Amino acid sequence: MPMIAVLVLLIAPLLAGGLSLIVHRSALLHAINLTSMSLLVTAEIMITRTVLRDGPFTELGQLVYLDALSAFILFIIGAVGLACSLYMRSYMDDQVARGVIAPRRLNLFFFLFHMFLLAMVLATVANSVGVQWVAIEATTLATTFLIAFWRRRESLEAGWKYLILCSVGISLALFGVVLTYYSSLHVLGNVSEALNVTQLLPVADQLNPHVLKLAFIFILVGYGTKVGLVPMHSWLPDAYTEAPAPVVAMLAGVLEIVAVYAILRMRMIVDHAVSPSFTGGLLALLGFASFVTAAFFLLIQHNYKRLFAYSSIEHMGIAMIGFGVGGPLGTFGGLFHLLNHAFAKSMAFFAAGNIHRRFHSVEISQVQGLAIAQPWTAMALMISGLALSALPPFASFVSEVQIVTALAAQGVPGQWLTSNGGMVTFALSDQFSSLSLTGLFLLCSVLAFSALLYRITGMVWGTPPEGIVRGEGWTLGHLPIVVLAAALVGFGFFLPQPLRQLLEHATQILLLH
Amino acid sequence: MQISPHIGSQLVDLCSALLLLTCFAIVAQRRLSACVDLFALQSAFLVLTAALVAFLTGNPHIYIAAALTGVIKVVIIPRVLKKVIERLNVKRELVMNVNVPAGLLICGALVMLAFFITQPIIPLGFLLTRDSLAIALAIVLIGFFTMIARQKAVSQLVGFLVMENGLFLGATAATYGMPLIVELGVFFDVLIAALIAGIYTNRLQDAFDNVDTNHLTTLKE
Amino acid sequence: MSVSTDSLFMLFWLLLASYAAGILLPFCAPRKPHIQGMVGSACSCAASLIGIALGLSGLVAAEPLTAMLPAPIPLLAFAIRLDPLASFFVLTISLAGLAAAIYAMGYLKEFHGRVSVATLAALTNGFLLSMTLVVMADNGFFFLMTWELMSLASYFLVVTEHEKEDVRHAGFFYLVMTHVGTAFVVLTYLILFQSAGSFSFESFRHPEQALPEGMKTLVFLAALIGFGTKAGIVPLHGWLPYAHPAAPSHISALMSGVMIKTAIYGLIRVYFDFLGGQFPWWWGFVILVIGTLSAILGVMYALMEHDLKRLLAFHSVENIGIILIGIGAGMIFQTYELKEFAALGLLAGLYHTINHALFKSLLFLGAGSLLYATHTRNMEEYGGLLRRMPWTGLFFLIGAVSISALPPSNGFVSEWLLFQTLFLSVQLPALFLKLILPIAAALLALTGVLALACFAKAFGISFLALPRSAHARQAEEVPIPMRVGMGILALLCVGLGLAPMIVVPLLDRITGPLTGASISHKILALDGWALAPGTVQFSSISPPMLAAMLILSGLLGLFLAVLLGGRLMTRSHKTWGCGLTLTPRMEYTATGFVQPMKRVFSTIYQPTIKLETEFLEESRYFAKQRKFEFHIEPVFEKYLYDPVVNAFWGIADRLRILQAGSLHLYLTYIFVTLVILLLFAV
Amino acid sequence: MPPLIQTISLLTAQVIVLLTVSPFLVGLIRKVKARLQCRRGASLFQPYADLAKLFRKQPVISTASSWIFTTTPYILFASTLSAGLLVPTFASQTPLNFAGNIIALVYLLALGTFFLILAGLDTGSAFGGMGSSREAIVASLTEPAMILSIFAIALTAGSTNLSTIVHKTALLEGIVTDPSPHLMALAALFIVALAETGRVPVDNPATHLELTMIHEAMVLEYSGRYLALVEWAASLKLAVFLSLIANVFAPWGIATTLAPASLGIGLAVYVVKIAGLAVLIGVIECMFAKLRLFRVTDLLGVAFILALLGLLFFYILRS
Repeated sequence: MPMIAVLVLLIAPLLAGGLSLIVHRSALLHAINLTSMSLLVTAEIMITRTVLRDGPFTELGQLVYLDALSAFILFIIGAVGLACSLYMRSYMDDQVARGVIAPRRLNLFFFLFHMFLLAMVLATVANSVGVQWVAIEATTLATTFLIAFWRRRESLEAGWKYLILCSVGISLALFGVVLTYYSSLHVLGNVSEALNVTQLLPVADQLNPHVLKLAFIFILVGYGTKVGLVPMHSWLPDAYTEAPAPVVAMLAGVLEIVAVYAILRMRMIVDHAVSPSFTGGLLALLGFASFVTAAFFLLIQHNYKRLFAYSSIEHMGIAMIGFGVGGPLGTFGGLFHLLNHAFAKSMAFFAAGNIHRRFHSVEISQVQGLAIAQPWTAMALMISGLALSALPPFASFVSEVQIVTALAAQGVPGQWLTSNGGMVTFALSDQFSSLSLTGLFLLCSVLAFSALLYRITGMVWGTPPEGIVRGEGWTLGHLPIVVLAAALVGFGFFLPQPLRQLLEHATQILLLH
Repeated sequence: MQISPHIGSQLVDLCSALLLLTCFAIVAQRRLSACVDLFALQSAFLVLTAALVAFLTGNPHIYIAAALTGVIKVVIIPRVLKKVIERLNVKRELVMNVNVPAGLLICGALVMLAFFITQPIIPLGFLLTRDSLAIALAIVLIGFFTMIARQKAVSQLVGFLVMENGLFLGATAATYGMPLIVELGVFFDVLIAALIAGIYTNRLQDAFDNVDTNHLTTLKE
Repeated sequence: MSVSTDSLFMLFWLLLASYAAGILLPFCAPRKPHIQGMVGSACSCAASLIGIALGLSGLVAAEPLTAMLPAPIPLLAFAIRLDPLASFFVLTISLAGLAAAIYAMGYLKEFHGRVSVATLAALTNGFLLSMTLVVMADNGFFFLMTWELMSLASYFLVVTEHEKEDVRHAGFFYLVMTHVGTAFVVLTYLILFQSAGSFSFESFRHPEQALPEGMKTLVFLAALIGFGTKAGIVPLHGWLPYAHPAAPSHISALMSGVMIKTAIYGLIRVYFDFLGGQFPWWWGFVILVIGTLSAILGVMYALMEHDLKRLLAFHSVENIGIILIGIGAGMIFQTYELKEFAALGLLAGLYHTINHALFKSLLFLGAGSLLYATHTRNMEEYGGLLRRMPWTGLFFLIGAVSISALPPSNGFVSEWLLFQTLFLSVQLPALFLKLILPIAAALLALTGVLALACFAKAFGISFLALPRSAHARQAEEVPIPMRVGMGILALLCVGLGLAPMIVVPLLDRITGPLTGASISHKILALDGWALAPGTVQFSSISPPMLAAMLILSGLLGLFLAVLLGGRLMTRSHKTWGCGLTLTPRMEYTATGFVQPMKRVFSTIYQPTIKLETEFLEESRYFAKQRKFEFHIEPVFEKYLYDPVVNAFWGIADRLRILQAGSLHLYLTYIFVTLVILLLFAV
Repeated sequence: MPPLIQTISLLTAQVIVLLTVSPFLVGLIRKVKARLQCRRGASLFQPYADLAKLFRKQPVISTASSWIFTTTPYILFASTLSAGLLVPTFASQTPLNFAGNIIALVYLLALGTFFLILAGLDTGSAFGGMGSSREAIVASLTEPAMILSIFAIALTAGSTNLSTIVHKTALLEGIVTDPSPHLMALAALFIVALAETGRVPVDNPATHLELTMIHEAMVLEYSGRYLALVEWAASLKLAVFLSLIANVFAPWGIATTLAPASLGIGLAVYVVKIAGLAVLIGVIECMFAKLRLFRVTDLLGVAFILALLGLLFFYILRS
């Protein structure tokens, strides 16, 4: 049974990609897209049930490894992916109708989209760290053209930067993988499974800590580039601004999270050999860097897509702080925050897409009176804005409070500066320093909140400028928005049992069982 | 025939050293086509190293890896790059972000850094490949540095590929090759990446009518 | 008298249910604005009535009602606890809620066709619900959740008329300020969490390891800033005069009347409940000083306002100050173990809390009625409305008398208690405090009289003499529901003024546990007919008696008039206008009325006056027209808010350079990061 | 005599005394001023005649005004009279002692002021508004000084209930221990009294020059019985303040028991005392010119400082 599910996971996108190249009617393309997505989701649900029932398992002869964590990531991929596909229906047709993209290029678009999806699924289910690396690199290659899809100068520039920076980052990650292998050889011998998580985890405590430290740094910097952690984030705002809305929704909603997942997987191994405070410290460091930087950059945004891009950086930072601080609370909060961010952010970009279609501008100053011009979109924008500024009743409020509480209670795990060179040591886990970090956290969240809502309220309220059509009919593209909103509100008050179990098991896994 | 491990390791070290040397050459070289040639040469040395390791350890899949490297990095990619260079008719790197002597100095520093970092973990390595891990890291860093130092898109690509070489050296020399499936994946990715980059340079040329990446600064705060 | 927990629990569920209905039903109702409005208001009426019952029974209940829903998410627990303190605030909220809801039935007509009435009604219910839950919450996380919901709901209500630029600005200003406040509240709870290891209020009361002194101080300051921002203490009051006027009037009434009180609740909860009333003397002193400042500055800025709703908003600042004076004095006494006096101070503060809730809501509703009738908020365009809107006028007058603390109103009683508290400073050991408290009393007196002047202006200019504009001339009395809404509050104002003997014992049930001294039997002299804090010898007052005296001597006056004058006949004639017929332009304007104040207190106002005269061509002796402009310096905006904002903007602006667009730069970032991490972190 | 009857009779007595004495004080002050200005001046009992005449005249109501205008005189009268009932006059133990302490008295007077201000605005004439506005500022400036001086007195007597203060001091408790704070408070309260009752140097009851008048401007539109009530209330206020000062600072001779004899003596002494104070006021009115409105602040500032000093002295002397 799980076997089939896994096969479906891998084959559905592959098949869909292949088909998208040959069929030529957009309706058909969408049909294929939706079918494969829904197949994916069903498979995902089956897998979740299996995982929750009888724990982690491997399939296809050690090639695939699935546990609660990967199931959780798959859940996000499935949910956001499905939402995107629903949204694309109206969006892409509109693009074609307005002649922004030639009809025949739809094939390419959908092909790349499915490849992108496939690569992400693979990266999530892969047992071997190496294969995971290959998959993640593949996501870069698949998306670089999607980002530059509107062959404008800016989009080309954005695509190029994305390609170069991410490839470089990923290569560094590869070196990390090599080092991991290097360390595992001595324990497992020169076997082809020596990179498999299933093989590594049991023996992880025998691996050489020093090599693993090096490996983790390379992996962190490498995949961190993909996540968009400061200071490896520079490609992100450009790419998010230039790419078509559904693509950005996927990038922001899913790709980042897959990359985070890759880092967490590596961390699980490293933590066995090295004290968790090492990895935790690094994660928290980059997390704070991202959070602070993004908070300030949010203040000066005049382009709503860039605004959301920076808010992505911010929230990845917050999640990283959660993981860095660790402990049941921090980790749970981090995972939960990933989910909430995925939903809120994809919603935000759907809204952005609609706005752009109506106002033909990404300048915030050009957009006003959304509540009158596009009530549904206005609602979506407002809700996502509130969720992204972590206000109740939205789930992100809960996760953020969990994270900040963990931070205040435990502080950042200390001594990540004790190096072989005998560097300065300071532990950031006593009451006052953890409080000061909490203060920093709160300050940044207030800044981000003000910046984000200043822009969003500016767009939503008021009266629309002359020559803007008023009113907005209901389309299929609005369905995902409503569903996501409902989910965000719902999760703010109670988590459905399976989801909660999934989260708790994933937390357990990350906490070294 | 049989070579004593000691000599074997000497040989491997020698090859790795040659790789490193070519790196310096690339950093010093201003003419793009020459850079590409040097890259091809470096890849050739890489093939040599891989073959040597394969021969000494006698596990076959390194041969495959070596062969692939030969095909992709010695033949295909340099070809593509040459084509691109001809089409864009950019002969020389007129301006660099870092001038050559300074660049060389920095690279020296990077090599030292690489040795400093890897020194505590070298003893773990196999007898054959004492220092190649350090060298591999050095090459990766130098490649990275080249990408920063050069302005033309093509030379940045070369830098990227040099990084890849370093990685491959690390993979083969230090660990006697990654699991095959991974190797294949990596090669596939590198190939695609190079091709995509090639296409991009063309498009950039069309859009900006030059490939000086310093002009790519419209997107900023 | 005690109430069974079950009945309380049932009431609580009923409350939730009816608010939930109020949130949902308006959308289900047919698409007719007035029906939607009616449905929503009806639900909130019902809910408020239940809330009143709940509050009253909670006050007299033997032991507090506690309920705990299963925690759905780690750390988050829906726990409620209805102790006397909470019940008191539930009662306050529900009273104001009831009036506002009834009022809304008429007032919502103002919005038909302009905004979605259903949303408005639903939000109102949500707002009331969240406020009720805030004071009931028994878990820090849950508290924060409801607290933020409250802010959010009120924000959306404030921007109801978002087409207007100033409304948008007001809304955003409010949103940010309240969020800053929340951040500090979060900090407060996190510090408590550190030593308690849980968010439950019970663990805050009895933490695992005791809170270090430094941490206590931090808690004090964080709570002060956090809740103070919501309460609108000087200098964090900036948002009130913008947000409260912007909202629909019945919402302004709720915000100004009760929402800012939730902050008072928070302060008392943290200081007296969590920290167990153990604090150094300077805490109380700080609160006292802030309270006095807020009171004085609040009323002074109010004097200069001619926008009726802004004026009322500034008076909220004043009254919050007065409440804080009581609490601060209480804290000082608590420090020196003078528990009974502490209880008295706290009691006075709480008494004033509910009084202010009543008369401020009443006044805002009155302002709403004026707005409804004249469609302007500018006092200078009112005038003569007492004849056109007799009921509104009467209710507004009662409100004005109460807020000016004139006998026999409720405001008088609470301020009187406050004065007594301050006079009891004789008993304090420290000379410094012995002197500070009386000075606070003097300033409190000044505040009182300025408030009197301010409301003499507000009422006199708006309701008396001739109409000053066409708006005022066409004004008509407002519909019945609005009058009823105001009437209820007016009655309550009078009632709470005349019946302290009922109120005080109830309040004592709150202050007793908090301060450890029950004082109602001491305060109530002459079987309840008089209040005598300290002793009857020291000071006593009997509001009912005073009322009786006033009425009797009034009658005596009437009797004398009849006795000495015979038939009471009058002749009516136009006011003598020095030979001209009297026109509104001859009347004293609000600006003119406060001109002396402006001159006397010019050091505070820093007024800038601009007078442009345009002369006739023929002669420089005859002015064609004159343009008179006068502004008072917005000190706090200029020297506090703007600099902070600009500082952050500046930093952000300088950071632009990081994202300069050059690929090489970006590569360098990664490179450097890698190298540094390799060097240091390994 | 059963206590209730006793109480009521005492009350009525006090009401009658206050009502009858107060116009006399006004007459007295006028007489003194006239004499000092070398005029013969009107008879001491002129104010009674004025009141009687005014009551008989039919009042004219402005068409612009509302019910506020017509009810204010009654409210004013009521509030002032009630305030009077809290102050001991000839007997140290007023039956309504419990009903309100000195703060209640202050706020009762404030009630009257409030409605008077409204009435001033009600007619719509500029004079009324001007008077109201000035009354407001003067009132707001007197209040702090008043409260502080009251507090200083309360400290020395250990009570804020007037009757208690007077009774104690009359039995020579407290007063002798520390005269200096008492003196300060007395000075402060006296200045406050001048301001509150609208006498020179703060206001001039005799003038009808619009630039200078405060109280007179507010009541400018009143006539007939309304004016009568307002005037009577004004003189009542004067009486209240004078008896306050007289009895609090010099309670000697006041009836501390309810024996008819002592009551008689008390009454006589009381009349003498307040008459003396009235003369003093008359003298002051002749010696000083009215201050400009914006100079009044200085005067009341002085009062405030005096009261504060009184407080300080008290604590320093006690500790």
